[in-house]
Amino acid sequence: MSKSHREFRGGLVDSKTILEALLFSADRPLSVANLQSCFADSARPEKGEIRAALKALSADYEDRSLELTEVASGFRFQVRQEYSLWVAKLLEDKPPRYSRALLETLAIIVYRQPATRGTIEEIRGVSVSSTIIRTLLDRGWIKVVGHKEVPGRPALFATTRQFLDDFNLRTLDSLPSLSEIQAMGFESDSDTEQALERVPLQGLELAEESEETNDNI
Amino acid sequence: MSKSHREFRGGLVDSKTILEALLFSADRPLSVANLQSCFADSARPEKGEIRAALKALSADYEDRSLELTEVASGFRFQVRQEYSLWVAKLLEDKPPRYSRALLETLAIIVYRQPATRGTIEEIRGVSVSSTIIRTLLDRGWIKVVGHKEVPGRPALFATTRQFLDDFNLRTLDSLPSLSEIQAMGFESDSDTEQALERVPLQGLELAEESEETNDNI
Amino acid sequence: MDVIGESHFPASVEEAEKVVAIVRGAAVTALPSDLYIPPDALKIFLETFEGPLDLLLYLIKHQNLDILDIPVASITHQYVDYIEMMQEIRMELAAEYLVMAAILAEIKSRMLLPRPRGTENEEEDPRVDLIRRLQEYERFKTAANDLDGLPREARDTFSASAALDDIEVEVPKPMVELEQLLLAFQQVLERAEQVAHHQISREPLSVRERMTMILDSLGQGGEICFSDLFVAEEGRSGAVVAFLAILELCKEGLIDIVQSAPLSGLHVKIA
Repeated sequence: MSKSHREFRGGLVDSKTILEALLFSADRPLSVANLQSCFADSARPEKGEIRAALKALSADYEDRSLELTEVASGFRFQVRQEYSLWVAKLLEDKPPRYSRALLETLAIIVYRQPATRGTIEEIRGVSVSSTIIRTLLDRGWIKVVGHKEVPGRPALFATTRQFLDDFNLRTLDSLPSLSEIQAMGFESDSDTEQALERVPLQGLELAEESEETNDNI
Repeated sequence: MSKSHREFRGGLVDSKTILEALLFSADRPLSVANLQSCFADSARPEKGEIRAALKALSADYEDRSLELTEVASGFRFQVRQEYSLWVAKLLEDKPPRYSRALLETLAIIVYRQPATRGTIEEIRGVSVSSTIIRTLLDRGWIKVVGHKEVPGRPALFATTRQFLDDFNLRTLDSLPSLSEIQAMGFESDSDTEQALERVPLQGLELAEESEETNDNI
Repeated sequence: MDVIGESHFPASVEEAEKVVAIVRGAAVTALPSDLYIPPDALKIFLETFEGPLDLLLYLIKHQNLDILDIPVASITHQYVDYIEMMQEIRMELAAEYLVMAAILAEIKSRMLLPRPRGTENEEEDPRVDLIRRLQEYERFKTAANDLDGLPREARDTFSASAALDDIEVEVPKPMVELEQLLLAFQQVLERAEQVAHHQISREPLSVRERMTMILDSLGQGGEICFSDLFVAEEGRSGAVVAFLAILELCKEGLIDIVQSAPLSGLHVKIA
């Protein structure tokens, strides 16, 4: 490592700042192995060294608007959630808001993977629209991992690493586990009720309006 | 500005950190006016305040691998020259791959040119992202050859000579016709499909690492 | 019956809490014992549901029923009422809703039948399967909400990057094999055929290519002499291709063919 210690102005080129430069130059998360491979053979730090440097780097950003996070495919710097309000104003395309149908389909694939269309249809009780599957494939959140050996050889869908990355997850295990089967009682069903607010219905409760505006910014 | 002072962990959301968040999330340099426009009307800092905050921000990065620079169209963070050795390795690493959505979009433009976004969307059944069109334009494979005289005057896309060159074609006519393609009966083999489907939208193909352990940092 | 405009809706949260619903402009402050939905509102009502399971869950929850003890008769009545109303207002009725109505009716009829003695343990309560499905669906409904609540990249968090201008690197551009492109297109075609509301016509590519060339040259000059669009060296087939391309462009409204005076030369220009 000593070879790579060079000075600039007040600063020092060391493994920590090299990792910083790498993480900010990449347009994807970088794994420890990715980071190692950017060093010359003769000066390649051990995994442990990389991890220690990442830890120190992470601490440097404690008070800043950025944070070093680890997702499925590696490490990346990202803007903290607290700042999304301002950053959203920069965006040309507003982030898409996904329909309940799409989110339910995704949830079934997440928790039941590998899942066929049949599985999804059985649970949701309605046929799956091709557009939803297409959007999920396009988004890179799901992929075909094989075909079920039954008539028609339906595709088996599973989630991708991209899905984990986009949802800021390291592994599928870090997802909240599927809720226990509950005796279904009285909890309010805010989604449906919000949608129904505008419907002039006799006998339909109006959802209590929360002052929270929707999070689609 | 007082409205936007909120705390997170040890940090404080103030104009300096907001500017930091904006500069790091933008993919282009931002002018003082750009930066101002990201604040709500009621909390918009004066130009002078923005400049002062930028100066403070710049000082914060004195010892880091990044520097705040001003170019013609505004301010941006860039990786210091001293780190080019390592960053170059990173970028040489792996040629990126295109998403399936991109390939399908290109294929439709090839066979249906001149084609509008509407044509592509109708055939694919999902909306076309601006990123895909921009990537194809940047790559020099498609160009705008005119505008359709319907409301909105949508751009008409067609393939370029560069496209023919890159695909080793003399003319478009040397591509198989639609009916030939349909008769080809490519094995919808899951390997290819998978390869196409798991490609991150605009990112690089992720390195497949087997023995990555995931220590929390 | 008028569909009530938004302006009739309560202006404030406090007001909203008192008012249960608005029907025909009048605020209803007490909850009717049954759930009756005026036909005008039915369409909007149903569009907010993801299918029969979702609707059934809503009906059950709305009446604060214990799902484990569904009063099949009343739920069936209510459900079937909606189906009938949908038919009356000629709403496109999804098959799934009808299937659910049939399931409910079957359960109801089985519950009405007297059970022979001694078989009670062997024969399941006919509601069990439906309850299982509803519970399973509800879990995923919750999971979908939870997923949407996770901080999402490019919505709640944004990846941070810095420019690399001073660093000179040849970033390799992604390569695409022709076969990949053809495969992608074949899959598009397969899907398009399944959906089948658009016909992808089978014109030879040479015509499409020529269309692009013509638009290209018009883009520079604005107007071109009709005869210049034909190249003698290409022979008869070339002329046919050029002619078809011109006709196709005309048909798609992309170019105009104009003649400034009788018997004068034809000109082609961008429409």
